[in-house]
This record gives sequence, C-alpha cells and structure tokens, in this order.
Amino acid sequence: MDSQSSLFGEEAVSTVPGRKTNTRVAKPVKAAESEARKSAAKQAAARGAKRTKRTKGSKGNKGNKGATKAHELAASAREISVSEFFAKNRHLLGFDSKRKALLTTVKEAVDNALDACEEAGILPDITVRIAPIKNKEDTFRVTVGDNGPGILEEQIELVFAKLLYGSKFHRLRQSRGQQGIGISAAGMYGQMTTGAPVTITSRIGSKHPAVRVKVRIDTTKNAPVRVRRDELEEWPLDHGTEVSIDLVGKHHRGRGSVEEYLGQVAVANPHVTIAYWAPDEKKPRLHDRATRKQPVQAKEIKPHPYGVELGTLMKMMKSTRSSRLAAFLQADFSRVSKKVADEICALAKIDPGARVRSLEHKSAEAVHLAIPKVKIMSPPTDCLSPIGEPLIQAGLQKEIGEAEFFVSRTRSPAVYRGNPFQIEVGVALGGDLNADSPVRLMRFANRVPLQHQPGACAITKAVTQVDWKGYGLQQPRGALPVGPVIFMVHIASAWVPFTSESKEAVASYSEILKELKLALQECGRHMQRFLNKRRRVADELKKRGYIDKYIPHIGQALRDILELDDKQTDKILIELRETLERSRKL
Amino acid sequence: MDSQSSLFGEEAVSTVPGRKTNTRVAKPVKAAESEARKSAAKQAAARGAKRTKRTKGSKGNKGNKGATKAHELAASAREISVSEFFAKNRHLLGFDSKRKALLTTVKEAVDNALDACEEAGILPDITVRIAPIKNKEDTFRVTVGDNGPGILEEQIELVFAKLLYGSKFHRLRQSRGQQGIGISAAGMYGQMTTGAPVTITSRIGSKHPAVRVKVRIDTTKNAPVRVRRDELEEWPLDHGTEVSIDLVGKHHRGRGSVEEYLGQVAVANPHVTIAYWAPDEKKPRLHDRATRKQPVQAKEIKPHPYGVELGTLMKMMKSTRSSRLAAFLQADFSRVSKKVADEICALAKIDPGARVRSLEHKSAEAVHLAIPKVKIMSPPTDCLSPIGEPLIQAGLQKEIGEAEFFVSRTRSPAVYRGNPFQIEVGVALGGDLNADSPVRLMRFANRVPLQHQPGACAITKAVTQVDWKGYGLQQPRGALPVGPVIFMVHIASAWVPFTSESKEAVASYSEILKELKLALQECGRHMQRFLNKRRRVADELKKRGYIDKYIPHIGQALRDILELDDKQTDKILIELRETLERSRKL
Amino acid sequence: MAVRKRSPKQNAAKKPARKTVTDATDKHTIGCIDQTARMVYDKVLEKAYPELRSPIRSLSNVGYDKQVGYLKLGGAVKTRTLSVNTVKSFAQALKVMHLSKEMIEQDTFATKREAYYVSKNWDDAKFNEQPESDTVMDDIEAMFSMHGVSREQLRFYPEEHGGAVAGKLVVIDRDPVSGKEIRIDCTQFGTGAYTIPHSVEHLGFETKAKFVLAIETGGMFQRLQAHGFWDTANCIIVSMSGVPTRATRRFIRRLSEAQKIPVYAFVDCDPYGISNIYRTLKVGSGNTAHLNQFFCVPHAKFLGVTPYDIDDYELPTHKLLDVDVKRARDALKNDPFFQAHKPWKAAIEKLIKGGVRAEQQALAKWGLNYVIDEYLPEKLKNTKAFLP
Amino acid sequence: MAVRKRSPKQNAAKKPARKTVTDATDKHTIGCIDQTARMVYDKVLEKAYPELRSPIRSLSNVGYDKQVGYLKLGGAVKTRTLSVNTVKSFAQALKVMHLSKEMIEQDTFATKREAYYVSKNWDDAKFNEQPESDTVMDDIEAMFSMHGVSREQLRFYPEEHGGAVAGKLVVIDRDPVSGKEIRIDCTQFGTGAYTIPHSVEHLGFETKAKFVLAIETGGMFQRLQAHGFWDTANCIIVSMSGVPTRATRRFIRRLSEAQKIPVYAFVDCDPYGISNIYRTLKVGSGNTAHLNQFFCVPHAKFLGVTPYDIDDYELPTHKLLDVDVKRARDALKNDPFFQAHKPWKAAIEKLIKGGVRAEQQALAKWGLNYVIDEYLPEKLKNTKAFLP
Repeated sequence: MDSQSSLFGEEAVSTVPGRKTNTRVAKPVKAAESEARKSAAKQAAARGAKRTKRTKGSKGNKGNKGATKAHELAASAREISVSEFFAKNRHLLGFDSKRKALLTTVKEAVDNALDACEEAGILPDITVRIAPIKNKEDTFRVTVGDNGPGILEEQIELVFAKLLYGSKFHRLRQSRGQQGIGISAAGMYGQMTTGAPVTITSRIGSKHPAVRVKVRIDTTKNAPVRVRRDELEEWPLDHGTEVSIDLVGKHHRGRGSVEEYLGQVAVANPHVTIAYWAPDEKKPRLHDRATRKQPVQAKEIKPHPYGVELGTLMKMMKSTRSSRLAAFLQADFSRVSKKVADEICALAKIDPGARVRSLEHKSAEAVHLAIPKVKIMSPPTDCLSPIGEPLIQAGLQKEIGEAEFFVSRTRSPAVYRGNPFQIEVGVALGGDLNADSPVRLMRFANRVPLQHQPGACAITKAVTQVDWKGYGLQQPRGALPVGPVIFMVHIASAWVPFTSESKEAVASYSEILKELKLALQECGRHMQRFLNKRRRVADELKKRGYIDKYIPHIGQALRDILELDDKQTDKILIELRETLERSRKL
Repeated sequence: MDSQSSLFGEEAVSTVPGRKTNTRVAKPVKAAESEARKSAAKQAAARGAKRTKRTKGSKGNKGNKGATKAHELAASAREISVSEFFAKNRHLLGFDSKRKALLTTVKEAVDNALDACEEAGILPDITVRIAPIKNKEDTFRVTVGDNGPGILEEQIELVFAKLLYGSKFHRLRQSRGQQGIGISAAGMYGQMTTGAPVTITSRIGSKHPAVRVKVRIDTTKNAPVRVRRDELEEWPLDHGTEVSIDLVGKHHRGRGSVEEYLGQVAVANPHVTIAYWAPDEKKPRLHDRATRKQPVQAKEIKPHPYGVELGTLMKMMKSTRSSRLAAFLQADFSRVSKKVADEICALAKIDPGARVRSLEHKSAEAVHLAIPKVKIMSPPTDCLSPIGEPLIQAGLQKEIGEAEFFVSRTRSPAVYRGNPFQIEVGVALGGDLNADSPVRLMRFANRVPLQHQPGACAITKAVTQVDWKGYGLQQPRGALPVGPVIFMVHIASAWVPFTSESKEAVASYSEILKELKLALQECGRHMQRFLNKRRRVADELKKRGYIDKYIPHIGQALRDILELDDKQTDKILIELRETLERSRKL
Repeated sequence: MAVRKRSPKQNAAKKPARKTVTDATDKHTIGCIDQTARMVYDKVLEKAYPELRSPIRSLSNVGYDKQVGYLKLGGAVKTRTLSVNTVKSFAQALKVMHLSKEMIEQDTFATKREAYYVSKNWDDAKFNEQPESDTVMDDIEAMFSMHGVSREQLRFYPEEHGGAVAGKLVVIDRDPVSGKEIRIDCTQFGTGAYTIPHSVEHLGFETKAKFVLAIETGGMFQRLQAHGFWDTANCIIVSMSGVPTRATRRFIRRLSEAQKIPVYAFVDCDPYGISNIYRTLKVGSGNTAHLNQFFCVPHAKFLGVTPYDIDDYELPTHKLLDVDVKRARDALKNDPFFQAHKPWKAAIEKLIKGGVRAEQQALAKWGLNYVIDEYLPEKLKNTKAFLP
Repeated sequence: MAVRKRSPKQNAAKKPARKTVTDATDKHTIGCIDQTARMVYDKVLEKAYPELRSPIRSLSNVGYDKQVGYLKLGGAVKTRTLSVNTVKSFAQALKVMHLSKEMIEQDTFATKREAYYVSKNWDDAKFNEQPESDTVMDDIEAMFSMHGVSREQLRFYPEEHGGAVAGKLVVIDRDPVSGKEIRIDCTQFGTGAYTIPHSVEHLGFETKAKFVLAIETGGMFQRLQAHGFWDTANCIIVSMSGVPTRATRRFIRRLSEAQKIPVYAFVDCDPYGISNIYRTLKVGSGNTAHLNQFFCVPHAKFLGVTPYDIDDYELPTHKLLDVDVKRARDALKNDPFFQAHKPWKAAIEKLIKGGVRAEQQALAKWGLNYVIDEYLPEKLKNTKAFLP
C-alpha cells in the first residue's frame, strides 16, 4: 500500500451521521465480549510460553478472507499484568533510587502497620529496624513490626505479594494506604534486587499460633507464591504483624531520611510509639506517645454529589439497587435528603419516580447538570479523622520546644470531585528557630509526612501564595515566608490526590488550594494579633523607659544653655516627668 | 489489648536465626497458593455485589479458634482492577486538566496510529479532527484516522477498552506506545466525563468490510463492553483505523497545544503526512512528508546482561527453556557468545554445564556479580530506529528555515538497566532565531514530542549541564545556553524511562545523561569549529584593512618625530607595507 | 607601641575655659539658641507641652523664587511637640544646641562626623548612627535658618574644603591663632593655587578682576592657570571639581557680591553639568533648601559648553545614557528653575534631541590650547548670549 | 546664542610655534622619544620587524623591594613586535610619543582625557574609547620609566590636583607665563591653604619644620590648621583626602627628600586607611608599579590611629564589614609590603581579631580638641614606636 490512497479529502474521513452504511446491530454483544475475554485470559495463563511469533487461532475472526497484515500483527497482542507493569515502572512507586527505595519500604510498612492498629482500635507500638546484610554492598534487611490485629493466614500473601489488593481502595474513608500497592511493591522491589522472598510473621490472637510465611510474587501473573510456612511456638505478642524485606538500598541521615520520616510520623500521630534501630546502632531511637487518646475512627461514607462526573454518575445509575431516581440519589450519595433529591429531579425536569436503570443518556446529563445548582450540605465529617487542634499543638511543641506562640486550625471538611477532605494547619513561632531563614514547612497527608517534591505540592503552593507580609512575616516574591516559624499542614481525605503514585506531593485542585489558604490565613490572623500585641507591649515598656532615660538629658541641656542652678534644674525635671506621664496616659 | 505489651526489648522483636520456633515446612505450597488465588478471583468476579461488611467464608482459616479482629478486618479486602485504579488516578496518565486531557487524547491516538503504520511498513497518512460538540460546554469530539493495517474485529475492543492490553509491553523494541494503557485510558476518560462510548472504525483489507464498533469500558472488571456494531458498505480506504472519542476538554493554541504537538511530530517523523482540523476551522493544516523513505523497522531483541537485577536474573533462570547455565546465558540474553558465557561462569566459579533451573540463590548471586566484570558488546542496534542524521537536519530545516549551520549526531546505542537506547541530537544556528533568548529545545522520545515538564527531564538537565561557553555560546549559571540556536534531542529506546505514566519527561539515569552530554558536546564541537571559522574569516578581512589604514599613521608619526623629508617618509611607507604583507602570509 | 595606662577620661575632664564672645554674628547665634531653650523652659514650668518648629525640608516645600533667584523653602512648618515619642530627639536637639553654644564660646567647630562622635559621651542620649545625628542637626539648621543663622554660624563645618582659586584676587583672612590680618595674593601661587577654607564667613576680598570663571574640572583649571589665562583675561578662576562644595559656593557668592563682579560657569555639556553642577551653583539644591539663602550664586551665568556649541565647534561626543536622558527630562518636568527660563528649556530639549553630550576637554580636538586661544575669548565677547 | 559660521578647523590649523627646549630634563625626555622613533625607522629600512619593549605591568611582576622601600616592577618585559595585529596600536603609540614631544616643545601638557580628545583628529588612528588611549599611554609611561622618565615629564598630567598644605613651609615656584620665581609662604593662608599643583617637578622648598604630617580627612586637617597645630608642633600638615593623589605623593616625597624631614601618616584605623591610603603613600600601588619610583614616600611612618589606640583611648568603633575583613586578610596574604614587616602583621591581625574599626574623628568623643591637646603630642613623644 502506498500513500496515494490518501485520506485528505473532506469526503474521506468523517463519521458524519447519515452516511450510507450497511448497519447491522451486533446481536451477541455479551457473547463476543466474553469470548474475547476468555481468549485474553488464556494468553495470560500461558506463563513461560514463548513470546515471539505466537500466532493466535483465528477463532472469532469472521470470514477469514485470507490473512492480512492485521492478522499478523494481532498475534503479538496480549494482556499485561499489573505487577509486570509496575516492575518496569517502579520509579512511579518511589523506588527510583537506592536512597528512596529504603525510605519508601519503611514508609509503606509503617503506614500499613498504623492503619491496621487504628482500624482495630489498638494504640500502636511500632518497631523499625534497618540492618545491613553482611558482605553485600548496599543491601539491607528492613523489619517493621506492630501490635496490630494480625492478618489471617490465607490473606497474608495476598496483602504482601499481590499488587492492587486491599481493603482501602473501594471505600471512601481516610486511611494512610489507599491503593493496595505500596507494601507489595516494596516486597517486589526487594525480590527484584536481592532475589530474596518477603518474610511475614503474624498472630491474630493469643489462642492462635504465630505464623511465619515466606512469599514471592509471580510478576507475570501478579500472584503470590508461598515458599515456606512455619508456626512459631513462642512469639512475644498476643497479636501483631512483622514484615521483613531484604533490598538494595542506601542509608543516609538528614533531609529525606528514614529518621526524619519517623520523627514527623510521631508529630502527626501523637498516639503512636515508635522504636527505631538505625543501621549499626545498638540502641533504638524512641518516640514516645504524647497521648493515649486514640484518633476518632474514620467512618466509611458514600460519595458526595458535588463533583461527580457524568460517566461516573451513569455507571452508578446502572449498578444501583434502588429502582427510582429520587431513591437512588438518596441512597447512593451522602447528604441527599428527599428534599434535595426532589429539587435535583425538578431542575432536571425528570419525574423523581422514574425508573433509574432505564433512564437515557440525555436524562443522566440533565441530572448531572442539575446537581451543582442545588445547595447540598458538605459531606459528613466522620469519614475523616483529623488530628485536631490540641494534638497539632502538642505535636508541634514536641518539635519546636519552647515556642512563644502556637495556633492551630482544623477547617470544616470540604469536597473536591465528590471526595471530602479536611485541612489542618498548625503554626508555631519562636523557640530556637532561625529568624532569617525561610519558615520550616512540614506537610502531611492522612497523617503521613510528605518529604519529597515540595515544589510540586499544593501545600507549598498555598503557603507561597498567601501574602504573609500582611500577617507580619517577611516574604520574598513567590517564595516561602521568612521567619522563626514552623508550619504544619495536614490534608485528611478519603482520597488524597497525589501527583504521582509515589505519594510525594498533593495535586493542586482549586478546592484544595482554597481551603489550604483559608486555614493558613486564619492562623496568619491569629499570629498577626499575637505579633501586634507583643509589639504594643514592647512599645509601652519602651516608652516608660524613654521618660526615665531622656528627661535628665533635657534638664541637663537646659541647665547648660540657660545656666540654671540646681534648684531650677530639679524643678524642671519634676515638671517634665509629670507632663510626660500625663501625655502617656492620654 | 493496650500498649503495655510493648515490643521494645531487644529480645522481643527480631527474626534472628536460631530462635526456638516450631518449624514445619508447609507441604502443599502450590495448593495453598492456588486456593488463595481462586478465592481472590471469586471475589473479583462477584461484580456488583455489595461492598461493605461482606464476610468471607472461613475456608483456609486453620483452626478457626473464634473470630478475631483480624477476621473482621479481612472481610473487606478485595482485588482492585487496574482500570478502577487509573480511573481514580487519571492525573498519572496525563488527564489532570481539561487542556491536557485534550492533548493527551490526540497524542495517544496519533502515537498508536503511527506505530501501527510503521509495523505494517506503510507510509502514514494521519488525520486529526477536533470538533466542539454543540451546546455542551468544553466538550469535543476527537477523531483520529490512519491508513494503517487495521485491527481484527475481535481485538478492537481489547485495544481500545481494556487497560494493560497490547503488543508492545513484553518485547524489547522501540515503539511510541509502551504499556497498552494510553488509548484505552483516553477512552475511559471520555466515558467518565461525557458518558459516551468510544467509536472505532477499522478495515483490515479491501476484501474485508469496514467494521464500526462502539465500546464502553467496564472499569470494575477492566473489560470492554460492546454497545453496537455496524458494517459499513463504503469506506474510503482499503485499510486503516479511525477512532472517535467524546470528552470534556479545553482547546488552546501555543505552548503545549495540539497544534504544537503535531508540528513537532512532523519534525521528528519526516516520513509522515498529517492533516489537522482545529476546532471551528474549515481547512486542515497540512504537514507534508519530507521523505518517502520509511524508518528502519526496529527489531525485537533479547535483554542485555548489563544492568539485569538479581531478582530478574533468578526469574529468568527459573523460566528458561535452556537446561545448562552457559546455554541459558547465550540463549536468553543478547550479545552473549559462548566465550562470554564461559567467562561469566568461570568468574562465578560455576560449571558452565550446571543445570540452570536447579541452581541455588547463592549461585545466581555469583553469576550476577560476575556479569559486570566481563566485557560484553553493546546490544544490537536493530531494536532501535533512530531518525538518522540527514533526516534530523531535514526536520530542523523545516522548523528554522534558512539557518547558517546545521549539525546532527546519532550516537551508537548504549544500555541502561539492560535496556538499549540511543541518543540523537540536532543543532541549527542562525535563521530568524533571537540571539538574546535562551536556545529553543525540542525534546523527543521515540519520535514523540515531549511538551511538558522540561525541568524534570534528563534532556533539559543534560543541555544545562554541558558547558556551552566552551563552544561559543553564552550560558547563565545553571540554565539553558543563550543564542540563536535550536536543539533537537531524541532518545530512542525499547523502553524509555519516563518520570511518570503521562510520559512527559525522561528520568535522569546516569547512563542516559552521559550519552546525552556526549552527543551534545560532539555537536557543540562542530558548532564551535563553525563559529571559529566564521570568526577567522572575519579577522582575515579585517587585517587586510588594517594595513591600509594604519601604515600611513606610522609614517606620519615617524616623520613628525624625526623630522623626515617626504622622500624618506615615502620610503618608510613602502618598506612597512612590504614587511607587513610578508608577516601576514606567514 | 605606645601603651597607655591612664584612662583618656581623666584628660577629657579638663574643659577649655569659656571665652567671651565679642563677634556680633556669634552673639546673634547664641541669642537664638538661648531664646529657644528659654521657650522650652517656660513651657515646662507652665505645665504645657513645649514645641520646636522648623520648616519642612521635603521637596514639596521647595520652590524657585524669581525674586531672590534661588530655590527657597516654602512656608510649610513642622512642629515637634514634646511627648513620650519625641522625648529622645527633643533631648538630643537641646544637647546639639548646647554643643553649638559651647563651640562658639570656645571658638571652635566640628564636622558633622565629629559632632556625632562627641555625642558618644552623652550616655543614653548618644546617637547610634550618624544618619540620626544628621537628621537632628539638619532640623536645627533649618530651625535657625529662619533667623538667618547658617550652619557654619552654628559651628558645624562641612567635611570637605572648598575648591582651588587663582587669579587677580587678594583674600583677606586672619591668623586663626593670633587673629592678625593676613593678605593672600592669588596671583602668587605659580602652578599651585589657593584652597578655599571650610568656612568663609570671615574672609574679605580685594580685586579688580572683571569676572569670576567657575570651572567644572581640575584639568581645565590647571590649563587656564598654567597658561596665565586669568592674567590675559583679567579674571579669577575657581575649580569646582564637580558639584561645588558649600564652601566654594559661599566663597563665590560672597566674593561676587562684595566686589560686584559677574560669575560665569564653564562646565561639561551634559545633564549632570547643567542640572546638577550649574543649577546647584546658581540656585542651590532642593535637598538643602533651608541653606540656599547662604549657598547659591543667583547671578551666575552659563558660558558653556552649550548644546549649541556641540554643533558650532564640531565637538567629539558621547551618547547620552538612559540615566542622562532621565535626568534631563526630570529637569524639564520637575525643576522649577529650568521651568522658569525658556532659553534653558530650549537648550535642554536640543540636548535630548541631539542624543549626545560633550565635555569641556573635547575642545582639545582642535588643539590643546584652542580653549584659551579661541573658545573662551570668542565666548567672552558676547556675555549677553550666555544662558541664564 | 553665539552662532558660528567658520569651521573651528580653520583656527586649529594655526599651530603654536615650536619653542627651543632648554630644560635638561625635557631634553632627556625628547632624546628618549627620538631614540625610540629612530630605532623603529632603522628596523623598517632593514626590512626587519621593529619592536617596542616595556615592563610587564601586571601584579605578578610587582614585588616589594626592601632596598628601595617601595613596590617595584620586576624584570619581566613585554615585547610588542610590529605585525598586522599590532599595527594599529603601534601607530597610536608613535602618535602619542609625537604628541608628547610636541607638548614639551610648546611647554604645555594634557590630561589623559585631553590626550584622548586630541586623538579625535587622527582619523583612523583615533582612539574610540578612553580605556584604549589609557592602555597605550600606560605602556609608553612604563617604557620610558625604564629611562627614568616620569609621566609628568612626558607631559601627561593627572586630572586631580594635589591636597591642601599649610604650615612651616615656603614653596618656590615660578610664574608659569613670565618664568619669574615666586615664593609661597604656607604659614600665610589664614584659614585657607595652599593647593598642590598637578605637577610638582619644578618646585623648590625652604623649611625648618621638624616633620610632615599627612592627614587622611579634610575635617581633621581643618581642625589642626584652625588651632595652629603646625605652629606649636613646628611642622607641615598635608591633607590627603583619602588615597593621596599622585601630585600629593610626589610633593611629599620631593619635600621630605629635599629637606630630609620625616613624614608621619595620620589616618583612620581601618583596613582602607592602612592598606590603601598609608600603603599607597609609602610604597605606591601595585597597579602603577612603573610609576612608584616617582610617587611614593618610602620613609613615611604610621602615627595612628593604630589598632592599639582603639583600646588605649577607648574609642567609639564600628564593626568591620565583610569587605573590610577581606581587605585586611588580603593585605596579610598577598601584600609584599605588609609581609615584610612583622609589626604590621601583628597590628592587622589584632584589627581583624578585634572586629572593629575607628576613625580619626572618633577622638572627638573626649572633646573636640582632644586630638590636638592630648593625642598627637603624646604620640609625637615617641616616634620610634610608630608602625613602619
């Protein structure tokens, strides 16, 4: 074929309706589909099969009027497993360098441990141990233990050796983990770099034995392979889980380190105790809990109608268990009362009693257009578990020590794209902080510290965009403000929109930016009032001092110029003091 | 349970070998695994089931000594489909704003079209049409057509409505698409925002009818659902494919626009013809092909041993069809001759005839350590299809017009993490370009223009890090050089490491940075030679003028100081000219 | 190294004896100081808030007074009432006034820098940085300028001495120690010159010169002097070295007024020469308007180099920089002096339009002594044509 | 406005008559110029490439010569051979030498700026910017300095005149026009002073003063003069006003050598006062090392203010800025003069360690005339303790 069969006539390219076509609706749509799926599944199952030039049978190829180029090319198409995908794209998950790999592994394990403890209502005791593996360069064993509820044996390998498996993805509720990728990805990374399997020990109660399992992940199938299973006679905890991963990594201290990460975890989670054995250190670094009060359990909620997209709405309409439109709206969304549902239906000009599953595309569009025009309450708070204003201050106090001023603010929840979220900001001023450096900004998402990519993060953006000069801080154009201040900013959400799968920065949705700025500005106003008051007090003190300091000089100068005697001079001093004291009181 | 059952004794946490454990090796490993998988599959299959509080059967739960917290929590865990995952994380795929969504959709469709044409050896004619959909704000229909080989009917919906399905992922060969995500993600985005299915028309040969299919994606299952099927009696092409997606987007011009993207595609693909109808424009913008020569077909190759990781090596050793170690190395890697394989084995102190599948972990480690110590040829070039030096110049010429100087350089292929890649650089100087602005940098990966995130990209980094002052350009510290210059940089690779799934920037692997810099420096040297030569010519002309200009003044000064007469003065002038002309020729 | 064991304070204690003030000007100054202090004293005893009033020194209160011929302060006055907020600067102002009185009585003086250091012995009332003391002293100067008392009369002398002088002039000074009269003949300096002292109030003059030529650059002064220009032209030449110091301006002013001889300025043809050097010489500066009554030469005229000379004498030029053009436009737009004189407006506009500037020394293109042999004599034939 | 119709060129054509050169120094200078031109002429006739040789003026070729006591050029010489690349600067160098010869013959002079303007009549050989002409002239100066000919002898005079002088000194000059001797008595200036001319080569001196005091600031000079310090201390005072001009340095050098009297420097105690003002006065500057043989005062000594004075006299101070510390460290590390004198090393190290600087005027803290009544007399009692 050559290029003469050109497409470039106006005639030649369109899908304009009304063109002559021999239309025949495909009858067995379902059948065709399931057939295609089967064949795809079959391919995927043929693990280890030779990959090249595998010609697929022509089943389903209607007519088969001679093999075309298309037939030839079709042979090589096949399904890709999600673990293969992420094995090749591991930088997406935070394993792009040895340093980050070590941190990400600790992070995923700790996040999982904390989530498990909190869901079970247990005050978390976490241990983190990084031990170099002898005679192997840049190789470490990372072991993270918790006193959580433990994991059922048959789920252990799914949790730790299957990507996209977990309990958190399908519900709207705040948690650290979201997608069921993190810890399995860490195990996969370890396996890829050291060849060693992941070891998990877990016990679900005192009446159950502790079970130790070694698992690998079969990346071609995204499925776990159990290598070994032991039952332990003795295990120090009644319940809990410990995971151990060997991996190639690099240990460092300071910015972006495990040490810093755990420190910040302790700040944002004052109810947690962490013991951390750094490589080659005998004694652990301890972060003791500051409170025994557990965070409020976040509840699962239904999506909020604001921000739901047309396609998503249509999908929900198809799969709902309600039969009537108004009932569907009330049952499948949060904050939709009968009144709200009726209002939506009225605006969309559809009978509230219409059978929802048989509504046309156009009707769905009408409903979709109507939703934003109706006033609907913000989503319920209980899907979120903010740290709370007192504990934010407690956390900051741990970091900054004796500050002159603290303020914290937990905003009411708001919504972006149907997802409720909540912003918290803490500000501490003074202490040992450097007055001439940019403020220190600690970012958290669902109580997890964000250590990388501050520049890409909505939190940094919001802090930068607020005009801090108005609140008494210096601020270079387009940069963080300068001053002896720590900002702690927390976004809690059932679904935090990260800019990448490695969860390092929050995406700048306008609703989120707006809430961030409002919270920062509220804190700014409090800080400004404090600074103003401090300045006023200082001024007052200064003025009192002024009178004592300078009156004698006036007296002296008048004496010297006018050659007054001592009595005249004393008199002048007394009068002056009186006059000035009077003026001060005015 | 409370926190008193602390873990923090040295005794309490370790997995130290030799601790008393009642070890019992799990016998039916495979069985247990397959059981677990079955149950996971079952869950996944139960589509539409209620998601909350679904308690799983206790099958596989040994003993069942009373339900624990762990049992309760286990109930909500389930598998997540990859399309659900990306639907929630669509910013990862380049759909984070309306503007970008439009561009990404065009981009994915055009990339697919070009790949298809090239694989079939067809000179591509591409049409792109963006039409606003009436009465709907920010809604467009994007239609992209090609004259490629067409797609078999049974594969159409898998290609366009199933994520992670494709022919390009599992082979090492340069292509634009890589993961089998892009075009299906575009369709999914369209469906989510407008509720409309994707329409595909394809014909695989003149003896076959053109088939038009409308498909949706079932995100819960990551599976296509065919909505309608038509056979068209008339279709203008013997073979080709046309895809049409309705989506919410925003059209703009200038930087990061569809227009710019297609222009750059034409630069990097001089064999392609593109016609583009912008929204509300009657006439298409035409990019005619500059050559009828097709790019060399990239061949599929085996992985190169350099950079293979231990875990990956072990996986290959398990799944190889070779039985002996040396044979395995030769068969499953590229560039491993018998001599190389024997050298590796010798260094690893393993018999080349050892049965590869029964080698221990330690032996795999030994092989892994030995590989980098053996000198192995670079991977074969034929998996890559560089643009080539003459066509780079042709492409640049199209952009810059009458430049004073062109140079292009295609480096030999190199390897990062076992993936061959190849760097090409073109430089054009002069023309209408602004001499006081930073140079213009066009980035390409596998002939696809990269328009976003220049700051995060290895290409930008490399251009910035080269010291251009040495090559005659100004360069502010840590920034792009300044001058009337266009740089065109292309990385061709069987696997381009992007920093995110939206494929906007190339990750900074040190091997890639190094090759980039070498290529840039080579071009820099040529440019410097040109600039030097230009300067030399100018200097020469100037010197000739110097003699005429200044000799009379020397004569005059000597006459005035020494009070020479006219004859003496004339003599001096003649001698001087002669002496200087002599010196100039030396 | 000299190692001292005594504290300098022991020495500092012995104050020079107070002399009897006989000079009328000095008496007037002391009277003004006493009167101000007395007013403060009385107010305090009345339990009222004493006030110090001085003219506002900002540019908004400065105008060109055609009558007197210089930039003059307007009527706006700022009143500083004694309060908690002003107590410090009030004390400092009185201390400075006392310092002034003391210096008159002891017949000495201080530069502003020295006065700042003197304050270091004032404990809490000391100035921390010189800008503080400068502000207080400027206020006091402005305050007393309302009574015709100059800064030098308050005994605050400028740091810089005046320019060099040569030509047909005898300066009558006195020996600072003995008080004996001294006559200085400015024709008798050979290649050297007479340096104008920091304060010129007490000088007398004898001259038969026909005019004073005030010259921008030292180089040009040197040329005129070395070739006896003042002799052939029967004049006095003064080197300003850029913007003339206060001593130079005051010297020219007193000399020309006392002897009733005209003053001609010879500066570069550029916005700086015209609007800074010449303007300041003639009408003073906007920033120190309270002093202009003392430090300006209202009847000075502009000999050259004019924008017309650039064409007439085909001078080598340099391009006007952005800053030059800005300065020139600013003069046209904001300077009340130039606004009051049409010929200047035309000349400056020509300068901007031409886009180039020329220096005095550019005349050297036609020969080093062209300026003496041709340019100046030709110019001096028609002094009426000088710019105002 | 004076409107000229004649072109100035018509006038410029008439050149002053060549005078007969009688002065021995001038004859020597002209001899050097002629010899150089002759060498070029001869080489050209031999069909060889003429060369101009001058000492390399970069800092790498400058060292402190303990013997002579100043910063001196080393032996490195640069040779410029006539070639296509050098033809322009060669022509310009010869033109400048001719200008020099002409000025001597006509007994006139030019500033560098004027010489630059003179070149504007040289058609293609003209200088486009002054830095070009400065470089050529510096090379010529360096070239002739090898024959003991100074810049002033080549008749290139500095733009700035010298500092002010007062005290027990009679300067013997001549009337520039008539050539008659003139005697200038520097005790007879009242509050004014004598201005050192641009060139001092021809001056004679008569004095019975015991020393010369070279003072950094005009304000301090004024104080000493107003209170007759030179009378009581029997000395000559010279105001340097910062880094002394070449004329000032040459004046002090010639005066002190001719009359064999010591020179004491009195400057601020800061790195600028020490390593710029004093160092330049005493041993010259590294940048113009080819001129230091003429323009330095090797036997000058440092009276104060010393880093020890800061403690001894409890002076008010200011913090050393980063730039000050850098300058001081640079002096210790790179300046061959300070490296050659241990007491200076110790003093500068003390200064850096103390972290503060003090000005001459800081002595005013103890009374305005404390400097006259106490500080200077005490210092002068022990001149052996002065820093070298």
